[in-house]
Amino acid sequence: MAARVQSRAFDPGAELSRFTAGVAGAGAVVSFTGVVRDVAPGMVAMEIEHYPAMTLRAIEAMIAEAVARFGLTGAEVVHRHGRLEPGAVIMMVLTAAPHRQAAFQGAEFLMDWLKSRAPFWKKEITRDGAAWVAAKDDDEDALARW
Amino acid sequence: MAARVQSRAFDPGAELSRFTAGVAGAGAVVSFTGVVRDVAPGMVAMEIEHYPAMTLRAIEAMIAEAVARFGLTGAEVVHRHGRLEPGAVIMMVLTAAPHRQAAFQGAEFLMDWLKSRAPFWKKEITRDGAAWVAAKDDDEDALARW
Amino acid sequence: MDVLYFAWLRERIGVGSEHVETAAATVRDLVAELRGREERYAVAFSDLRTVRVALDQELADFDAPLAGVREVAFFPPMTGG
Amino acid sequence: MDVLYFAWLRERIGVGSEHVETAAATVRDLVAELRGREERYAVAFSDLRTVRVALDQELADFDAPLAGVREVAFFPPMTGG
Repeated sequence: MAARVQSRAFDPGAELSRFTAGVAGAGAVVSFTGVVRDVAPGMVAMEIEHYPAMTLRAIEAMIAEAVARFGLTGAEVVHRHGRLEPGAVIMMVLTAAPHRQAAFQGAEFLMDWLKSRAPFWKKEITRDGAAWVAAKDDDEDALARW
Repeated sequence: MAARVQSRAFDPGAELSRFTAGVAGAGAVVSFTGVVRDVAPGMVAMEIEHYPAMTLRAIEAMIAEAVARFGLTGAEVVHRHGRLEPGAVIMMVLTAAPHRQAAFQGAEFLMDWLKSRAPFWKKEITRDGAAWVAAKDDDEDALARW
Repeated sequence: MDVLYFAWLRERIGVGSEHVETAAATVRDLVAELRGREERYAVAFSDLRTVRVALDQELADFDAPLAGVREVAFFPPMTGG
Repeated sequence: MDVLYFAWLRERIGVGSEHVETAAATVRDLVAELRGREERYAVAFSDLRTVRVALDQELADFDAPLAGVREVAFFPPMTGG
Protein backbone atom coordinates (compact mmCIF):
# COMPACT_ATOMS: atom_id res chain seq x y z
CA MET A 1 0.00 0.00 0.00
CA ALA A 2 2.72 2.43 -0.98
CA ALA A 3 2.99 5.59 -3.04
CA ARG A 4 6.25 6.87 -4.49
CA VAL A 5 6.93 10.10 -6.35
CA GLN A 6 10.39 10.39 -7.85
CA SER A 7 12.33 12.04 -10.65
CA ARG A 8 14.51 9.03 -11.42
CA ALA A 9 13.49 6.43 -13.99
CA PHE A 10 12.14 3.04 -12.91
CA ASP A 11 11.62 -0.31 -14.63
CA PRO A 12 7.94 -1.36 -14.70
CA GLY A 13 8.94 -5.02 -15.00
CA ALA A 14 11.05 -4.91 -11.86
CA GLU A 15 8.18 -3.22 -10.01
CA LEU A 16 5.71 -5.88 -11.18
CA SER A 17 8.00 -8.76 -10.16
CA ARG A 18 8.60 -7.28 -6.72
CA PHE A 19 4.91 -6.48 -6.19
CA THR A 20 3.73 -9.92 -7.35
CA ALA A 21 6.21 -11.69 -5.06
CA GLY A 22 4.92 -9.63 -2.13
CA VAL A 23 1.27 -10.52 -2.64
CA ALA A 24 1.80 -14.26 -3.23
CA GLY A 25 -1.50 -16.07 -3.42
CA ALA A 26 -3.39 -12.90 -4.31
CA GLY A 27 -4.89 -14.61 -7.35
CA ALA A 28 -5.02 -11.53 -9.56
CA VAL A 29 -2.45 -8.78 -10.16
CA VAL A 30 -3.13 -5.87 -12.53
CA SER A 31 -0.63 -3.23 -13.61
CA PHE A 32 -1.05 -0.04 -15.57
CA THR A 33 2.03 1.65 -17.06
CA GLY A 34 1.84 5.12 -18.58
CA VAL A 35 4.37 5.93 -21.29
CA VAL A 36 5.17 9.36 -22.80
CA ARG A 37 3.68 9.37 -26.27
CA ASP A 38 5.18 11.25 -29.17
CA VAL A 39 1.93 13.18 -29.63
CA ALA A 40 2.86 16.75 -30.53
CA PRO A 41 4.70 17.25 -33.86
CA GLY A 42 8.35 17.84 -33.07
CA MET A 43 7.89 16.79 -29.47
CA VAL A 44 11.13 16.81 -27.52
CA ALA A 45 10.09 16.05 -23.93
CA MET A 46 7.35 16.10 -21.34
CA GLU A 47 7.89 18.07 -18.13
CA ILE A 48 5.90 17.09 -15.09
CA GLU A 49 5.47 19.52 -12.23
CA HIS A 50 3.89 18.51 -8.94
CA TYR A 51 3.01 19.89 -5.50
CA PRO A 52 5.39 17.96 -3.24
CA ALA A 53 3.66 18.68 0.08
CA MET A 54 0.33 17.43 -1.28
CA THR A 55 1.18 14.71 -3.80
CA LEU A 56 1.92 11.74 -1.55
CA ARG A 57 -0.94 12.35 0.84
CA ALA A 58 -3.38 12.76 -2.06
CA ILE A 59 -2.22 9.49 -3.64
CA GLU A 60 -2.21 7.64 -0.33
CA ALA A 61 -5.80 8.72 0.30
CA MET A 62 -6.78 7.38 -3.16
CA ILE A 63 -5.03 4.08 -2.44
CA ALA A 64 -6.79 3.72 0.92
CA GLU A 65 -10.13 4.39 -0.77
CA ALA A 66 -9.41 1.84 -3.54
CA VAL A 67 -8.31 -0.82 -1.03
CA ALA A 68 -11.46 -0.36 1.07
CA ARG A 69 -13.84 -0.17 -1.87
CA PHE A 70 -12.57 -3.15 -3.88
CA GLY A 71 -11.08 -5.34 -1.15
CA LEU A 72 -7.60 -5.10 -2.63
CA THR A 73 -4.84 -7.11 -0.93
CA GLY A 74 -2.18 -4.78 -2.33
CA ALA A 75 -1.98 -1.44 -4.18
CA GLU A 76 0.93 0.76 -5.21
CA VAL A 77 1.47 3.89 -7.26
CA VAL A 78 4.79 5.12 -8.66
CA HIS A 79 4.79 8.50 -10.44
CA ARG A 80 7.70 10.40 -11.92
CA HIS A 81 8.13 14.15 -12.09
CA GLY A 82 10.63 16.28 -13.97
CA ARG A 83 11.70 15.97 -17.58
CA LEU A 84 10.80 12.79 -19.52
CA GLU A 85 11.66 11.88 -23.10
CA PRO A 86 9.11 10.28 -25.48
CA GLY A 87 8.96 6.54 -24.74
CA ALA A 88 9.83 7.03 -21.06
CA VAL A 89 7.63 5.47 -18.38
CA ILE A 90 5.73 8.23 -16.52
CA MET A 91 3.87 6.26 -13.91
CA MET A 92 2.58 2.89 -12.82
CA VAL A 93 -0.34 1.54 -10.80
CA LEU A 94 -0.29 -1.98 -9.33
CA THR A 95 -3.22 -3.76 -7.68
CA ALA A 96 -3.74 -7.24 -6.24
CA ALA A 97 -6.99 -8.95 -5.24
CA PRO A 98 -8.40 -12.46 -4.87
CA HIS A 99 -10.33 -12.10 -8.16
CA ARG A 100 -9.70 -10.33 -11.43
CA GLN A 101 -12.69 -7.97 -11.37
CA ALA A 102 -11.55 -6.33 -8.12
CA ALA A 103 -7.95 -6.01 -9.32
CA PHE A 104 -9.05 -4.42 -12.62
CA GLN A 105 -11.55 -2.09 -10.97
CA GLY A 106 -9.03 -1.00 -8.34
CA ALA A 107 -6.49 -0.13 -11.03
CA GLU A 108 -9.00 1.77 -13.17
CA PHE A 109 -10.33 3.65 -10.14
CA LEU A 110 -6.80 4.70 -9.17
CA MET A 111 -6.01 5.78 -12.73
CA ASP A 112 -9.18 7.85 -13.05
CA TRP A 113 -8.49 9.61 -9.74
CA LEU A 114 -4.79 10.14 -10.43
CA LYS A 115 -5.59 11.75 -13.79
CA SER A 116 -7.81 14.44 -12.33
CA ARG A 117 -7.15 14.71 -8.59
CA ALA A 118 -3.45 14.13 -7.96
CA PRO A 119 -1.49 17.42 -8.18
CA PHE A 120 0.56 16.82 -11.32
CA TRP A 121 0.72 19.07 -14.37
CA LYS A 122 2.19 18.10 -17.73
CA LYS A 123 3.93 20.42 -20.14
CA GLU A 124 4.85 19.38 -23.67
CA ILE A 125 8.18 20.71 -24.91
CA THR A 126 8.36 20.83 -28.71
CA ARG A 127 11.01 22.22 -31.04
CA ASP A 128 8.82 25.31 -31.41
CA GLY A 129 8.07 25.97 -27.76
CA ALA A 130 6.19 24.58 -24.81
CA ALA A 131 2.53 24.19 -23.87
CA TRP A 132 0.73 22.99 -20.77
CA VAL A 133 -1.46 19.96 -21.42
CA ALA A 134 -5.12 20.84 -20.92
CA ALA A 135 -7.25 18.64 -18.69
CA LYS A 136 -9.69 16.56 -20.71
CA ASP A 137 -13.44 16.58 -20.07
CA ASP A 138 -13.27 12.81 -20.62
CA ASP A 139 -11.00 12.44 -17.63
CA GLU A 140 -13.30 14.50 -15.43
CA ASP A 141 -16.29 12.50 -16.68
CA ALA A 142 -14.49 9.23 -15.91
CA LEU A 143 -14.78 10.00 -12.19
CA ALA A 144 -18.56 9.99 -12.38
CA ARG A 145 -18.73 6.22 -12.71
CA TRP A 146 -17.23 5.53 -9.27
CA MET B 1 0.20 -9.96 -31.09
CA ALA B 2 1.52 -13.25 -29.81
CA ALA B 3 0.16 -16.17 -27.83
CA ARG B 4 2.35 -18.66 -25.96
CA VAL B 5 1.35 -21.81 -24.11
CA GLN B 6 4.12 -23.46 -22.12
CA SER B 7 4.77 -25.67 -19.12
CA ARG B 8 7.86 -23.79 -17.95
CA ALA B 9 7.66 -20.92 -15.49
CA PHE B 10 8.01 -17.32 -16.64
CA ASP B 11 8.66 -14.00 -14.93
CA PRO B 12 5.78 -11.52 -15.37
CA GLY B 13 8.13 -8.60 -14.79
CA ALA B 14 10.45 -9.69 -17.60
CA GLU B 15 7.44 -10.07 -19.90
CA LEU B 16 6.15 -6.61 -19.02
CA SER B 17 9.54 -4.96 -19.59
CA ARG B 18 9.98 -6.67 -22.96
CA PHE B 19 6.40 -5.88 -24.03
CA THR B 20 6.60 -2.23 -22.95
CA ALA B 21 9.89 -1.73 -24.81
CA GLY B 22 8.29 -3.18 -27.95
CA VAL B 23 5.30 -0.83 -27.96
CA ALA B 24 7.25 2.37 -27.20
CA GLY B 25 5.00 5.36 -27.39
CA ALA B 26 1.85 3.32 -26.90
CA GLY B 27 0.79 5.59 -24.06
CA ALA B 28 -0.93 2.92 -21.98
CA VAL B 29 0.15 -0.62 -21.12
CA VAL B 30 -2.00 -2.92 -18.97
CA SER B 31 -0.99 -6.32 -17.62
CA PHE B 32 -2.98 -8.99 -15.83
CA THR B 33 -1.12 -11.73 -13.97
CA GLY B 34 -2.95 -14.77 -12.61
CA VAL B 35 -1.38 -16.48 -9.59
CA VAL B 36 -2.30 -19.89 -8.08
CA ARG B 37 -4.15 -19.17 -4.85
CA ASP B 38 -3.98 -21.40 -1.82
CA VAL B 39 -7.77 -21.79 -1.91
CA ALA B 40 -8.56 -25.40 -0.98
CA PRO B 41 -7.58 -26.49 2.56
CA GLY B 42 -4.43 -28.57 2.32
CA MET B 43 -3.89 -27.53 -1.29
CA VAL B 44 -0.70 -28.97 -2.76
CA ALA B 45 -0.81 -27.98 -6.42
CA MET B 46 -2.92 -26.96 -9.39
CA GLU B 47 -2.79 -29.08 -12.54
CA ILE B 48 -3.72 -27.45 -15.81
CA GLU B 49 -4.72 -29.60 -18.78
CA HIS B 50 -5.25 -28.12 -22.22
CA TYR B 51 -6.13 -29.11 -25.80
CA PRO B 52 -2.88 -28.44 -27.66
CA ALA B 53 -4.26 -28.49 -31.20
CA MET B 54 -6.91 -25.93 -30.29
CA THR B 55 -5.38 -23.71 -27.60
CA LEU B 56 -3.16 -21.39 -29.61
CA ARG B 57 -5.63 -20.85 -32.42
CA ALA B 58 -8.41 -20.11 -29.91
CA ILE B 59 -6.24 -17.56 -28.09
CA GLU B 60 -4.99 -16.01 -31.32
CA ALA B 61 -8.58 -15.52 -32.48
CA MET B 62 -9.40 -13.78 -29.18
CA ILE B 63 -6.35 -11.52 -29.53
CA ALA B 64 -7.31 -10.58 -33.10
CA GLU B 65 -10.83 -9.73 -31.92
CA ALA B 66 -9.53 -7.63 -29.00
CA VAL B 67 -7.08 -5.74 -31.24
CA ALA B 68 -9.81 -4.93 -33.77
CA ARG B 69 -12.44 -4.02 -31.22
CA PHE B 70 -10.37 -1.76 -28.95
CA GLY B 71 -7.72 -0.47 -31.37
CA LEU B 72 -4.89 -2.09 -29.42
CA THR B 73 -1.36 -1.45 -30.65
CA GLY B 74 -0.12 -4.62 -28.95
CA ALA B 75 -1.58 -7.68 -27.20
CA GLU B 76 -0.02 -10.86 -25.83
CA VAL B 77 -1.12 -13.87 -23.82
CA VAL B 78 1.16 -16.31 -21.98
CA HIS B 79 -0.52 -19.33 -20.33
CA ARG B 80 1.10 -22.22 -18.48
CA HIS B 81 -0.09 -25.81 -18.38
CA GLY B 82 1.00 -28.75 -16.22
CA ARG B 83 1.58 -28.77 -12.48
CA LEU B 84 1.82 -25.45 -10.59
CA GLU B 85 2.45 -24.85 -6.89
CA PRO B 86 0.47 -22.25 -4.89
CA GLY B 87 1.98 -18.81 -5.52
CA ALA B 88 3.10 -19.74 -9.05
CA VAL B 89 2.16 -17.51 -11.97
CA ILE B 90 -0.43 -19.28 -14.16
CA MET B 91 -0.90 -16.80 -16.95
CA MET B 92 -0.53 -13.25 -18.12
CA VAL B 93 -2.29 -10.87 -20.50
CA LEU B 94 -0.58 -7.73 -21.85
CA THR B 95 -2.25 -4.95 -23.85
CA ALA B 96 -1.08 -1.62 -25.23
CA ALA B 97 -3.13 1.26 -26.62
CA PRO B 98 -2.92 5.02 -27.09
CA HIS B 99 -5.27 5.59 -24.12
CA ARG B 100 -5.91 3.84 -20.83
CA GLN B 101 -9.56 2.91 -21.41
CA ALA B 102 -8.76 0.84 -24.51
CA ALA B 103 -5.81 -0.90 -22.83
CA PHE B 104 -7.93 -1.79 -19.76
CA GLN B 105 -10.89 -2.92 -21.83
CA GLY B 106 -8.71 -5.05 -24.10
CA ALA B 107 -7.16 -6.81 -21.10
CA GLU B 108 -10.52 -7.42 -19.42
CA PHE B 109 -12.05 -8.68 -22.66
CA LEU B 110 -9.17 -11.12 -23.14
CA MET B 111 -9.41 -12.34 -19.54
CA ASP B 112 -13.16 -12.90 -19.76
CA TRP B 113 -12.79 -14.88 -22.97
CA LEU B 114 -9.79 -16.87 -21.78
CA LYS B 115 -11.65 -17.89 -18.61
CA SER B 116 -14.56 -19.47 -20.46
CA ARG B 117 -13.54 -20.09 -24.07
CA ALA B 118 -9.88 -21.14 -24.13
CA PRO B 119 -9.52 -24.92 -23.75
CA PHE B 120 -7.88 -25.12 -20.31
CA TRP B 121 -9.11 -27.14 -17.34
CA LYS B 122 -7.86 -26.77 -13.78
CA LYS B 123 -7.61 -29.53 -11.20
CA GLU B 124 -6.86 -28.84 -7.55
CA ILE B 125 -4.60 -31.38 -5.88
CA THR B 126 -5.02 -31.43 -2.10
CA ARG B 127 -3.57 -33.72 0.54
CA ASP B 128 -6.87 -35.63 0.50
CA GLY B 129 -7.28 -36.05 -3.24
CA ALA B 130 -7.98 -34.08 -6.38
CA ALA B 131 -10.97 -32.25 -7.83
CA TRP B 132 -11.65 -30.50 -11.12
CA VAL B 133 -12.44 -26.82 -10.70
CA ALA B 134 -16.03 -26.12 -11.74
CA ALA B 135 -16.73 -23.31 -14.19
CA LYS B 136 -18.34 -20.33 -12.48
CA ASP B 137 -21.63 -18.82 -13.66
CA ASP B 138 -20.00 -15.44 -13.00
CA ASP B 139 -17.37 -16.16 -15.61
CA GLU B 140 -19.96 -17.15 -18.18
CA ASP B 141 -22.02 -14.06 -17.31
CA ALA B 142 -18.93 -11.85 -17.73
CA LEU B 143 -18.98 -12.57 -21.47
CA ALA B 144 -22.40 -10.99 -21.84
CA ARG B 145 -21.05 -7.46 -21.44
CA TRP B 146 -18.89 -7.58 -24.58
CA MET C 1 -12.93 -39.90 -36.96
CA ASP C 2 -10.78 -39.08 -33.95
CA VAL C 3 -12.66 -38.45 -30.72
CA LEU C 4 -10.84 -36.65 -27.90
CA TYR C 5 -11.77 -36.33 -24.24
CA PHE C 6 -10.39 -33.85 -21.72
CA ALA C 7 -10.43 -33.32 -17.94
CA TRP C 8 -13.07 -35.40 -16.11
CA LEU C 9 -14.52 -36.71 -19.38
CA ARG C 10 -11.11 -38.22 -20.14
CA GLU C 11 -10.90 -39.67 -16.64
CA ARG C 12 -14.40 -41.20 -16.72
CA ILE C 13 -14.03 -42.66 -20.18
CA GLY C 14 -10.48 -43.80 -19.45
CA VAL C 15 -8.79 -42.65 -22.66
CA GLY C 16 -7.67 -39.28 -24.01
CA SER C 17 -8.48 -40.12 -27.62
CA GLU C 18 -9.76 -42.95 -29.76
CA HIS C 19 -10.68 -43.63 -33.35
CA VAL C 20 -14.41 -44.09 -33.85
CA GLU C 21 -16.12 -45.44 -36.97
CA THR C 22 -19.55 -43.85 -37.12
CA ALA C 23 -22.30 -42.80 -39.47
CA ALA C 24 -23.74 -40.36 -36.93
CA ALA C 25 -25.11 -37.25 -38.65
CA THR C 26 -24.71 -34.84 -35.74
CA VAL C 27 -22.77 -34.53 -32.50
CA ARG C 28 -25.95 -35.46 -30.62
CA ASP C 29 -26.24 -38.69 -32.65
CA LEU C 30 -22.60 -39.53 -31.93
CA VAL C 31 -23.13 -39.01 -28.20
CA ALA C 32 -26.19 -41.33 -28.30
CA GLU C 33 -24.10 -43.96 -30.07
CA LEU C 34 -21.27 -43.69 -27.52
CA ARG C 35 -23.70 -43.82 -24.59
CA GLY C 36 -25.06 -47.11 -25.94
CA ARG C 37 -21.61 -48.67 -26.21
CA GLU C 38 -20.53 -48.96 -22.58
CA GLU C 39 -21.48 -47.81 -19.11
CA ARG C 40 -18.44 -45.48 -18.81
CA TYR C 41 -19.69 -43.43 -21.80
CA ALA C 42 -23.22 -43.36 -20.39
CA VAL C 43 -21.81 -42.01 -17.12
CA ALA C 44 -19.56 -39.43 -18.81
CA PHE C 45 -22.38 -38.14 -21.02
CA SER C 46 -25.18 -38.38 -18.43
CA ASP C 47 -25.69 -34.59 -18.30
CA LEU C 48 -24.89 -32.76 -21.54
CA ARG C 49 -25.29 -29.37 -19.85
CA THR C 50 -21.83 -29.99 -18.37
CA VAL C 51 -20.25 -31.03 -21.67
CA ARG C 52 -18.83 -28.81 -24.40
CA VAL C 53 -17.81 -29.91 -27.89
CA ALA C 54 -15.32 -28.74 -30.51
CA LEU C 55 -15.27 -29.89 -34.16
CA ASP C 56 -11.86 -29.66 -35.79
CA GLN C 57 -10.73 -27.37 -32.92
CA GLU C 58 -13.65 -24.96 -33.19
CA LEU C 59 -16.37 -24.74 -30.51
CA ALA C 60 -19.65 -26.13 -31.82
CA ASP C 61 -23.05 -27.20 -30.51
CA PHE C 62 -24.64 -30.63 -30.24
CA ASP C 63 -26.78 -30.15 -33.32
CA ALA C 64 -23.77 -29.44 -35.55
CA PRO C 65 -23.39 -31.88 -38.50
CA LEU C 66 -20.40 -34.22 -38.51
CA ALA C 67 -20.01 -34.43 -42.30
CA GLY C 68 -16.35 -33.79 -43.20
CA VAL C 69 -15.25 -33.48 -39.57
CA ARG C 70 -11.99 -35.23 -38.70
CA GLU C 71 -11.64 -34.47 -34.98
CA VAL C 72 -14.38 -34.25 -32.34
CA ALA C 73 -13.41 -33.18 -28.82
CA PHE C 74 -15.57 -33.42 -25.69
CA PHE C 75 -14.71 -31.57 -22.49
CA PRO C 76 -16.24 -29.79 -19.49
CA PRO C 77 -16.76 -26.02 -19.46
CA MET C 78 -13.35 -24.36 -19.66
CA THR C 79 -11.65 -22.97 -16.58
CA GLY C 80 -8.62 -21.13 -17.92
CA GLY C 81 -7.13 -17.82 -16.96
CA MET D 1 -0.23 32.83 4.95
CA ASP D 2 1.80 31.09 2.24
CA VAL D 3 0.31 31.22 -1.23
CA LEU D 4 1.60 28.74 -3.82
CA TYR D 5 1.16 28.73 -7.61
CA PHE D 6 1.72 25.83 -9.99
CA ALA D 7 2.01 25.25 -13.74
CA TRP D 8 0.78 28.19 -15.87
CA LEU D 9 -0.45 30.06 -12.79
CA ARG D 10 3.12 30.03 -11.50
CA GLU D 11 4.41 31.17 -14.91
CA ARG D 12 1.89 34.01 -15.26
CA ILE D 13 2.34 35.29 -11.72
CA GLY D 14 6.10 34.83 -11.91
CA VAL D 15 6.70 33.18 -8.54
CA GLY D 16 6.07 29.70 -7.14
CA SER D 17 5.20 30.90 -3.67
CA GLU D 18 4.92 34.07 -1.64
CA HIS D 19 3.87 35.17 1.80
CA VAL D 20 0.62 37.17 1.80
CA GLU D 21 -0.78 39.20 4.68
CA THR D 22 -4.53 39.18 4.27
CA ALA D 23 -7.77 39.44 6.18
CA ALA D 24 -9.71 37.72 3.39
CA ALA D 25 -12.48 35.54 4.80
CA THR D 26 -12.72 33.08 1.89
CA VAL D 27 -10.66 31.92 -1.06
CA ARG D 28 -12.85 34.03 -3.32
CA ASP D 29 -12.06 37.14 -1.23
CA LEU D 30 -8.34 36.35 -1.43
CA VAL D 31 -8.52 36.02 -5.20
CA ALA D 32 -10.31 39.42 -5.44
CA GLU D 33 -7.58 40.97 -3.33
CA LEU D 34 -4.78 39.49 -5.46
CA ARG D 35 -6.50 40.54 -8.68
CA GLY D 36 -6.52 44.12 -7.42
CA ARG D 37 -2.80 44.09 -6.65
CA GLU D 38 -1.22 43.79 -10.08
CA GLU D 39 -2.03 43.05 -13.66
CA ARG D 40 -0.25 39.66 -13.61
CA TYR D 41 -2.66 38.41 -10.91
CA ALA D 42 -5.66 39.76 -12.80
CA VAL D 43 -4.49 37.84 -15.89
CA ALA D 44 -3.78 34.62 -13.98
CA PHE D 45 -7.16 34.69 -12.23
CA SER D 46 -9.17 35.98 -15.19
CA ASP D 47 -11.21 32.76 -15.50
CA LEU D 48 -11.71 30.86 -12.26
CA ARG D 49 -13.24 27.89 -14.11
CA THR D 50 -9.68 26.96 -15.06
CA VAL D 51 -8.29 27.36 -11.53
CA ARG D 52 -8.33 24.83 -8.68
CA VAL D 53 -7.46 25.53 -5.07
CA ALA D 54 -6.09 23.49 -2.15
CA LEU D 55 -6.09 24.61 1.48
CA ASP D 56 -3.35 23.05 3.57
CA GLN D 57 -2.88 20.42 0.82
CA GLU D 58 -6.54 19.42 0.59
CA LEU D 59 -8.69 20.29 -2.44
CA ALA D 60 -11.25 22.96 -1.55
CA ASP D 61 -13.66 25.31 -3.29
CA PHE D 62 -13.65 29.07 -3.68
CA ASP D 63 -16.19 29.62 -0.94
CA ALA D 64 -14.11 27.79 1.67
CA PRO D 65 -13.15 29.92 4.72
CA LEU D 66 -9.50 30.80 5.22
CA ALA D 67 -9.59 30.95 9.04
CA GLY D 68 -6.72 28.88 10.43
CA VAL D 69 -5.35 28.03 6.97
CA ARG D 70 -1.56 28.26 6.63
CA GLU D 71 -1.04 27.30 2.96
CA VAL D 72 -3.22 28.16 -0.03
CA ALA D 73 -2.28 26.68 -3.42
CA PHE D 74 -3.69 27.71 -6.81
CA PHE D 75 -3.24 25.57 -9.91
CA PRO D 76 -4.90 24.50 -13.16
CA PRO D 77 -6.94 21.27 -13.40
CA MET D 78 -4.59 18.36 -12.77
CA THR D 79 -3.19 16.30 -15.62
CA GLY D 80 -1.43 13.40 -13.92
CA GLY D 81 -1.35 9.72 -14.77
